[in-house]
Amino acid sequence: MTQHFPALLVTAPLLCALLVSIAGWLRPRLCLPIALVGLGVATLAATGMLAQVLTSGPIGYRLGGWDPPWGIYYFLDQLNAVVAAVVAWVALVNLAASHRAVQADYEDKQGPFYTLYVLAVTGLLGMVATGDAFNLYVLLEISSLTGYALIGLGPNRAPLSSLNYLFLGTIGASFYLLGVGYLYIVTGSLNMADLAELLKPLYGSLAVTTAFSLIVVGLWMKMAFFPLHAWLPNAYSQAPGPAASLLAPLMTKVMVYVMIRMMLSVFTVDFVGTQAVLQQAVGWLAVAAIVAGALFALAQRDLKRMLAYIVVGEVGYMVGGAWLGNRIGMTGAVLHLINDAVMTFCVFLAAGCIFQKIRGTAFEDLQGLFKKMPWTMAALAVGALAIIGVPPTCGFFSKWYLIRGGLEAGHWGFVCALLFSSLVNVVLFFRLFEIAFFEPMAEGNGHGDHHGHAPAVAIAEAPLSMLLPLMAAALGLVALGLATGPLVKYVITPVMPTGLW
Amino acid sequence: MKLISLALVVLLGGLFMAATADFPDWGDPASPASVHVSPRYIEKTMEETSVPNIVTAVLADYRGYDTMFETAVVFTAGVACFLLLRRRDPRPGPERIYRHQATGVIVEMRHKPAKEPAGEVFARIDDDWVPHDLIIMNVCRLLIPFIQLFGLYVIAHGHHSPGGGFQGGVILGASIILLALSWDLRTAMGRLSEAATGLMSAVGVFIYAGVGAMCLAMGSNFLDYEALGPLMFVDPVHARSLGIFFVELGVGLAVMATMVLIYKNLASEGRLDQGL
Amino acid sequence: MIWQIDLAVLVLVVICAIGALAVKDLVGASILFGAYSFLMCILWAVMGAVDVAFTEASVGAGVSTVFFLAAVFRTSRRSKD
Amino acid sequence: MDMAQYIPVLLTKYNYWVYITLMMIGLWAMIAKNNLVKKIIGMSIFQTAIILFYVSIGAKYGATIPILRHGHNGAHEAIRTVDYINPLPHVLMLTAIVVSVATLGVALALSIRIHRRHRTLEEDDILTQLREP
Amino acid sequence: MSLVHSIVPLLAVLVSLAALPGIILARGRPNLRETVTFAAAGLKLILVASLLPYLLNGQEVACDLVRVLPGAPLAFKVDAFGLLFALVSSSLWIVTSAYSIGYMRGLDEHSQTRYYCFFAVALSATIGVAFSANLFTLYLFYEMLSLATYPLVTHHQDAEARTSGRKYLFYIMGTSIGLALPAMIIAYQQAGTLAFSPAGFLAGKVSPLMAGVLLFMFIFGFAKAGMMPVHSWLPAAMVAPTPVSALLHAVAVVKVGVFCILRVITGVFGVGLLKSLDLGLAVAWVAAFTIIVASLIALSQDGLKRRLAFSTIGQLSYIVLGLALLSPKGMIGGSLHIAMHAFGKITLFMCAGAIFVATGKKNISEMTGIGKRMPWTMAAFLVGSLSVIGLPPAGGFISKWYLVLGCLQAGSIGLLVVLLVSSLLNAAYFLPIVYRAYFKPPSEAAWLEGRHEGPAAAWVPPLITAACSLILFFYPQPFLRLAQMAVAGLGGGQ
Repeated sequence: MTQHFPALLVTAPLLCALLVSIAGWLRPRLCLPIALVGLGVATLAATGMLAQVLTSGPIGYRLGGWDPPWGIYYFLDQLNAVVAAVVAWVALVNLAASHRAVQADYEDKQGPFYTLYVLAVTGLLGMVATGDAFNLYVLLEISSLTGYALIGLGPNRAPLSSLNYLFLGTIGASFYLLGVGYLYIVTGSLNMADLAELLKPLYGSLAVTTAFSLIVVGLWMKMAFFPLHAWLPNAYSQAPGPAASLLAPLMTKVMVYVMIRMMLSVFTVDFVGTQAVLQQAVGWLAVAAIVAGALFALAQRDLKRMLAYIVVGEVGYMVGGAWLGNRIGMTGAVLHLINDAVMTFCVFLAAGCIFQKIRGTAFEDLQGLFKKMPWTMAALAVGALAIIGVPPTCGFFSKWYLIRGGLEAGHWGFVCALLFSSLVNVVLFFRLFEIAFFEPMAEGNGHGDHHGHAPAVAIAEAPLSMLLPLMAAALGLVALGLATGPLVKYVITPVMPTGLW
Repeated sequence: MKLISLALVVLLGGLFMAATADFPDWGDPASPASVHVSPRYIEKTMEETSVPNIVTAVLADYRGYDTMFETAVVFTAGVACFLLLRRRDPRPGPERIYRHQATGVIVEMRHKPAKEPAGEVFARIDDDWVPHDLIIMNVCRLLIPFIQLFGLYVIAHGHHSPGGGFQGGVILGASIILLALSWDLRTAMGRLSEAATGLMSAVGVFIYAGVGAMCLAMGSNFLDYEALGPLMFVDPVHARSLGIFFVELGVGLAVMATMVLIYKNLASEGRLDQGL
Repeated sequence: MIWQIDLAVLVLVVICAIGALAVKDLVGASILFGAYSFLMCILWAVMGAVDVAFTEASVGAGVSTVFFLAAVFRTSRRSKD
Repeated sequence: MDMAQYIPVLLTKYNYWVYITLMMIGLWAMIAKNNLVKKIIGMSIFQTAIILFYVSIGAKYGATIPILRHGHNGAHEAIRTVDYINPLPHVLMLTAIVVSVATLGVALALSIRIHRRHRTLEEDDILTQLREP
Repeated sequence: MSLVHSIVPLLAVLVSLAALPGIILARGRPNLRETVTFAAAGLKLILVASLLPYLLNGQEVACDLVRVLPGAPLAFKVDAFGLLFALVSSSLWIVTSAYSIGYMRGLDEHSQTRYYCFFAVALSATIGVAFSANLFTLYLFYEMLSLATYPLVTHHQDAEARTSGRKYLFYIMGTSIGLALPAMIIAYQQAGTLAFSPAGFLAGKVSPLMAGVLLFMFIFGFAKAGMMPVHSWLPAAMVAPTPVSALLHAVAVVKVGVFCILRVITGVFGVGLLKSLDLGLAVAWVAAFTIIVASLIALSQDGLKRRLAFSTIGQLSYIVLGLALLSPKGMIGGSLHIAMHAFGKITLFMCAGAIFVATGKKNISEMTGIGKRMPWTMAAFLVGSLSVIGLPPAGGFISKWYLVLGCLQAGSIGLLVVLLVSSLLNAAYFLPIVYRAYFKPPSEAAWLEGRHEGPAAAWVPPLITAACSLILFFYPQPFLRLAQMAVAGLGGGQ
């Protein structure tokens, strides 16, 4: 069975999504268990594959039994395997936490909700695993469509945000498709490895450069890279909790993964290296993304919106790191891709818990939360530390590599932007914590109640089914941080191409 | 805004056009696209899958995995429309309007009747009801079976002629939509209930993925139809042909049901009681 | 392949596209979009992509147009631009 | 069908240019139009133009549709690649058409949801409504 | 110097973290909770002290944990400097815990469980800093300490606490992320490692300009050391409950800052490198400037805790000055002053707290004649101030003596003058308090009737630390020995 892990990774959730849909019509109570089974199998497969890849090298899988350039081929090296594992785990843990929120808001639509949820994960996992440029497009559309629907389900202006996301997302996906079309015209192939070989003699051609730009710009739209980020803050802050904590951490990260995959495995660093002007421009765009993300986040008075803008900034980190053009920067980008998935997940899940309890995430709603929801806030604090980049949480280490990459490349703007964004993140989160820590005492006397214990505010913690996953995510941040050494050594270094110094 | 976007778009278009300079000439048989991967499909399809329609063979076999997700995309859209639009709260305003069939007198009921008036005497009609055109109603009623038959033909004959699961499925779905258009939504719903469309769209994709999983269970790679040969007592090449047929059936089912599902939800704003 | 037909259809396609976007009545726009899809379908048939043409005829010109009409029917027919 | 030699060299790429024009029309509508349904029409035009572009990749002068001529007795004539149009772009574009109709469905569903709330589909009106709750 | 691998340093760091669940679980029963705190504190001191024999035998204790970054694993290494600092902080934790009980219960403070929790975390971080084997581990615990002390500083949760908390974080986190972190990464980029070595891991790997820039980035980056101009968080942080001020702002936090600078000077750059570039002198003059200015400001403060805070800023710069002299005697004096000042200053802070608990007075001008009401407390205060001024028979004399010797050894008369002048200033801002307490007739006698020291837990601990200060004058051996060994170790590395 182990040789079929790549197929299981994607098809198990697909099959279970269909079963969830059927169960939604017949036995709605079975939806969540089936979805859990589906993602559980996918997680097992992803983890097993990671182990396999680490012990015996990359694995390939011929779907339909056809050989690579003709059939669709899955190729999993360390990079895919680890991203797939992260995606699967985050999706699974988030699903486990979603029960209460879905029941509260969409009880009569559990079936379709979980169906789309699992389908979204299917698409994401497929994009990570696939080695075929067109197959990637189809999977991209699956996860995008589910994303539009899940986001559009939210209240208030969510449908409009979602429709805007749909427009931009469609433009992005179409650009990607067009780019693949350009590549197909000049090479005649769709398989990534095959493309890499066929493109080598064509590096000077304008068509290839255009194809590359189209693909990259298309992906930027999907990952909300500044200045194409406008859809993200509205969409992610309006989405229902479980959807936000699925899409915000994973969607952008998987798009970054695809970009890195394109840069490393299809166009190769030799080609990217020739695009010096583009490289410079992207470097500064990344700086702008980081700074703009930080400044916009500062202007927000709502936790979810603030987090959404932080995501915009984080995308700048990864794109910038990947385009620095050196090994350390790329390592940082990949590492941050993994770390950011988990830390964004942690903070969005915490925001979901808060929303679940107090039905709002505006700053003024958060007063006294440290008393009311100590564990949730503790997890949020850990997530915040990771985003700020305080050791031993994982955010520090990826930032470490990114800054080193910036130094190595002599890109001082990038280094300064990273530090600036860290500082702004300190302000952002401690402003928030200050509100959550201080407000309720303002009306009372300075020394609080004169009994030492017996808290003034009743503790109203999020339900255990949300709290446990949240704790797992928070602990994961520290564990991931401490695992940086092996992660870089065994997972990231082997996939760095030799052309990258 | 408009001017800026116009300038942007013109600029972009110029860039794209410039890039076409490096393309092979339009229709050039020696272009890379025509000589690298595709020759194998043209030359080997017949002997490997015994399907003369190369597009069908590539669609459902060589790149069958894509097509599975393509079906899943349709399914996703159906579920998405349902999730976004479907609502069960009753429509505000006049509850229900009935028409006395014999006299044409229209009755408005303020409260939901405990029992639906008998269909023969009273027929329920839409708020904005206009008398249906007899010719249209009856011509469509006559046409629909033929449309459906054609749809089935398109699915079944996809191996040999243009067509296949998608086209056939859409045609089948369109026949139901035509019914809804020419009669009314409730009639169409009577033929194909909501739960039926929902289940059929899932089952359709499930057939596709299930065939793939079956191959997996037989110890072969996912969607490698050759593995099904022993089950159906045919040689591998025919197994491929039959496998393609099965998945096309699944696609047809899923697409038909999904198209109807999307239409129903769009046309009735998710209430499924009355619509276009 | 007859290039004169090809060219004529191409021009018509562009006209339909512009028309669909310019008409203020959304039902008209939907119908023009249907025409656009149908011309597209002809174009593909001319190019020999019969399967694609078939799909576009049923999906693009058929179902899509109905979807547009249904949505317009359920929302508003007038458009400011 | 031996037309290739009669076609002026100038025209070898005009198809591509028309496709790109169509694409840009769609893209412009998506960016600049105010009505949401118009934007969606623009999106469909954009997607269709890309599909057109792809399909034309497969075009081959002097070739016929990609359905093999075959006899029922199993005796095939020799199959030559140049005789048949490249089927792969067709396959890909079947997928893309389906994707575009799926996207269309979701987009229309979203716009109905928006209309349900704001009673209008003009983006500027909706934004005004959102600004003054 | 031979290395011994042992898990003890890790345990010493973790023991107070391990106490957290106990403290939280026992939150409903204060006595049990405080017992847990005491047990952890005692265990910690025992664990730290158990490392002393190794050091005295000339061995160093190492404990590698995780290889997180190549050349910069999460690792502990206990050398003489580290042990010196760890001993000071862990022994003072016990005293402060006792004092906390008196103070917090005496004032009926809210959220005591949270208070003890973060106290424990802060102590873990302090020991972690002391035992760090490389700059990365040091930075990790440094940040951990910053974060753990924030809830302590803002314990009162009122508007004033909020303003101070903001200031505290702004300075501490701002400088550590904005200056220390990039400096660390640049250093790593240059050297490929972050492990402290007696000769300095940057030695021979950086250009003079780079070295200078990095040095100042580090010195101002570790803002906990309170070097001007990044000092103003310290007086602001005095809004915290007094035990916090006592332990953290006289001992743990500020000393961690100074200790970081010590590591930067000795382990990152190395004495040799700094000497060859004359950078030591530059740092020394920054420190000297801070000493004088801080002492002058202290003179003008009326709030007792604020005066103590500015005094701390000055005294910290003594330590930096001693280290920056780069002469063996000066460095001994500097590191010894870590211990001596800790015992002296904690006494003073605890006295201030005891006065507040017993009388509710915060300002010096209100304390006229208080010596009659609280003779023991004020006696302890006297000893503490003697130690901080550097007069016999208190421990502070010893360290100042070495500092003076160090100045002479380095041949820097200017700095010597600074030292002496500032000592005079120290006397000028401390002794009037004592004078006012004992010898000035109280203006309003009402609240001074009879002797009433307040809860024993509030005034006994300062007496103990005051006694320690006295003892350290006569028997400075453990600390002096460690300081000498540490400096000798550096000499060996040169």
